[in-house]
Amino acid sequence: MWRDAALVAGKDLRIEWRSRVGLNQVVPFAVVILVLFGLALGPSRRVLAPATAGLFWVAVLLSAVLAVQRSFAVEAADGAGDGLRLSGLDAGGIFVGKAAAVTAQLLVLEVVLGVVAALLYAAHLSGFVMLAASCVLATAGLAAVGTLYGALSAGSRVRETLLPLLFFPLVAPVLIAATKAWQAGLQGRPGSGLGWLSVLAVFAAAYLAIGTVAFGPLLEDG
Amino acid sequence: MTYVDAGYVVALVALAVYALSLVGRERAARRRLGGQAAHRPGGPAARPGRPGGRLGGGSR
Amino acid sequence: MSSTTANAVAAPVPAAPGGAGRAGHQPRGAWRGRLVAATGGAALLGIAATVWLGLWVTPPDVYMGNLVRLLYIHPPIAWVMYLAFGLAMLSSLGYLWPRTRDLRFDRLAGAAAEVGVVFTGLTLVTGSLWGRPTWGTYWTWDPLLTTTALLFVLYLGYLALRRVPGEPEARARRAAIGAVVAFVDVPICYFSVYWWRSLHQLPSVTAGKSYIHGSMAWTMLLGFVSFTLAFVWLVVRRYRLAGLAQAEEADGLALALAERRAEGEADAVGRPPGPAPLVEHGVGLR
Amino acid sequence: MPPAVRFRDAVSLAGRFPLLAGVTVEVGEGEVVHLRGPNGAGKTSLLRACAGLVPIVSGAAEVLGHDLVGDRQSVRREVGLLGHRSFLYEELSVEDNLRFAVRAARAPVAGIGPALELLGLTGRIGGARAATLSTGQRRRVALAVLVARAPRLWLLDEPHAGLDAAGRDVVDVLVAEARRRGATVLLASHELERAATIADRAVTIVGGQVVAVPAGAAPAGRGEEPLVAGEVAARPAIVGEVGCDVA
Repeated sequence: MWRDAALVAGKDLRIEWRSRVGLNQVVPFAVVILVLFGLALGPSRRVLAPATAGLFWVAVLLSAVLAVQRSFAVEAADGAGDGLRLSGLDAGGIFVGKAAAVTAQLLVLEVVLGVVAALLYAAHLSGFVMLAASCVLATAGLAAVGTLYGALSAGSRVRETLLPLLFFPLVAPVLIAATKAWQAGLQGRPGSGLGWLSVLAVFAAAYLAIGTVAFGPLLEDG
Repeated sequence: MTYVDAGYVVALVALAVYALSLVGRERAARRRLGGQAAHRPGGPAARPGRPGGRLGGGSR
Repeated sequence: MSSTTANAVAAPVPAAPGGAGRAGHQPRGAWRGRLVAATGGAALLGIAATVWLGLWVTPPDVYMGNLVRLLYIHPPIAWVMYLAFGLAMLSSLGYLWPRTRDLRFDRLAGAAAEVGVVFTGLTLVTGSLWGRPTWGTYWTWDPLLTTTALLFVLYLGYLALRRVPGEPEARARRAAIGAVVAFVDVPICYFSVYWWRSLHQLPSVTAGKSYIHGSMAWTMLLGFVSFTLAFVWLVVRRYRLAGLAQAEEADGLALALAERRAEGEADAVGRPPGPAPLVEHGVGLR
Repeated sequence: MPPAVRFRDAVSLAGRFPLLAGVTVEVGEGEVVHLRGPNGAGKTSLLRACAGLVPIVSGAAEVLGHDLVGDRQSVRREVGLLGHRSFLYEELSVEDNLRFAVRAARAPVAGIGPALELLGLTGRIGGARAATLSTGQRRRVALAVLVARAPRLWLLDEPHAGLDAAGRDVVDVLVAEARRRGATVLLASHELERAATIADRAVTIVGGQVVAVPAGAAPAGRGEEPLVAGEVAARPAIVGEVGCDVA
């Protein structure tokens, strides 16, 4: 299974690297969202700086949907989805691989976005370990849920609207916990964010486990 | 009308509407399935205005 | 898996008259129909009695005044909500478990979830109608309220997922996984919102402990019982409707199968002999 | 030897539409069988069912010893399907596509080079992105995947379509070569004459059912070694060609 996961993740990342859709479209999209938040909330630093963590994570959530949709659009082209089923790869491995690829892409996006947010909202990126740890755990959870729901809605004609409807309510705990952890980090008291890290870890672990088990039946739907 | 009254009205009306819609949809489905439902023993659906209807009427 | 698939294809065809997926035994069906009707009637009487007792008979509360009267419907409705989602979860697991895989579990899960969404909406509405006079606001970010609101959108998504067209087995599997995924989120959601709230240091907004008069306790109990009966009745009716919808689908399927075979027989050169039971099946139905 | 493919009254559905309406067919190990029939008769569905892509909802179906009714996954590593679409990732190069498919199927990576060579995909085209390929080239890549994977059962859906004359000859060579290695081939094709020259016998599908098995098309003892040897010997030209190409 791990071998298959590595194979799929490598394939997805290679596709992303070749096409650069993530770099050329998703990252600018996320930056635009940060700018729009700034415009909506006004230029006051006193408003923007405390809201940085929340706005950052909302932007990540919105981008995550795009990344997941992209990840499954790649499989839908030229019958490649059938190819994936025919390939004889372990379904759990495919799930872990795709989730890992989405995680890697989102982490790159978060680095860029974090810098932009710090510049735009005049926030200090202190408590770096806290920020990085919450990013990794939160993103793993987002990618797991996203991949699961991406496969769940992939076959349908309404996937563009169905995926966000399923995805956003479910990741509410991630939004809360990641925002809180970031606030703790940004305010220079990372210790108070440890509880939130554990929420993120539980979330990621739960959905990675469910996805590994449930992905096989889901793939067979197509 | 007080908040309490409003709460009761909303709850009962919503439940009544939902129950009636279920009964209506079931009857429509049986009609679409044709005469096959004819020999079905008189389930509550076969009789008009059964519990669903009364739930609506009896809420007040 | 495929043997149950075969059942799913074949079974509803003769079962079509039964509606709920079970045909045959007329006495049993009648008995069952009467039981459902009795449940509906009891629920109706119970709710009517709860309303009468709640609005006119019971005394106003010492602290809450007349607002206490919402106590007779709001908690029972919220209880039914949890009951519904619990039932949806259990029957989804029943579907996913290979040994009990049966489309009836899928229909039950769908029915329970839909009724659950209705009750979740009512929980939110009655809750905020209670909150306005009590706390001075329709909405607070109380953990229970927030989780309930998330539950509402979560299961709206689940119902949307159920409506995505597809082969019945595939649809059922998707829906069952969706239900499990959604249900696992509920406790995580509750705890994260709870912590989130407690960090804000705002006062808890759960109802204050007040003295409950004897008649009040009985009325509340009656509320719980009758709303639960109403839930049972609604779920049974919704389940039966789903059964009818499936029978309709199976009906079309038998027709399609017969047509497809006629296409083959039209220019069959020398069809290999041998029984093709489904042909007779399909033709017999028409 | 058990048959490579055995279907009995197999029914398969797409939503409410019966793709297969009770197929009964048997193909021996090492046989090359031509599936024919009008459009929409169920040829493609039968091939996809053999690959475990389409669920069998009633009847019995067994492919290479795997019971498709119980488990559709395990058969997939042993069959190779050439479908209407070529299962390629647009952004990846031809070689990357091939490498991913071969490693996923746990086939030896060493087979990639010879496969590319056999299908004339060496040189610059090997590094080209799949999105830039023509239809014919895409099919060649898809065929190269099959060659490199060396499945026990080849499922070819209109393999000649979209290929030029040279490409069509390559397909015939590949089929003969697969047979020489003992693989079974199921081939759906509208090109009756061409298919007749490479297949041992034909099976006709209409309306999701096998309607006739012309007894004359397959001499007695179908699927057993002597027959295959005889058949191959009857077409020495092709065998010779294959020998050259592969060696």
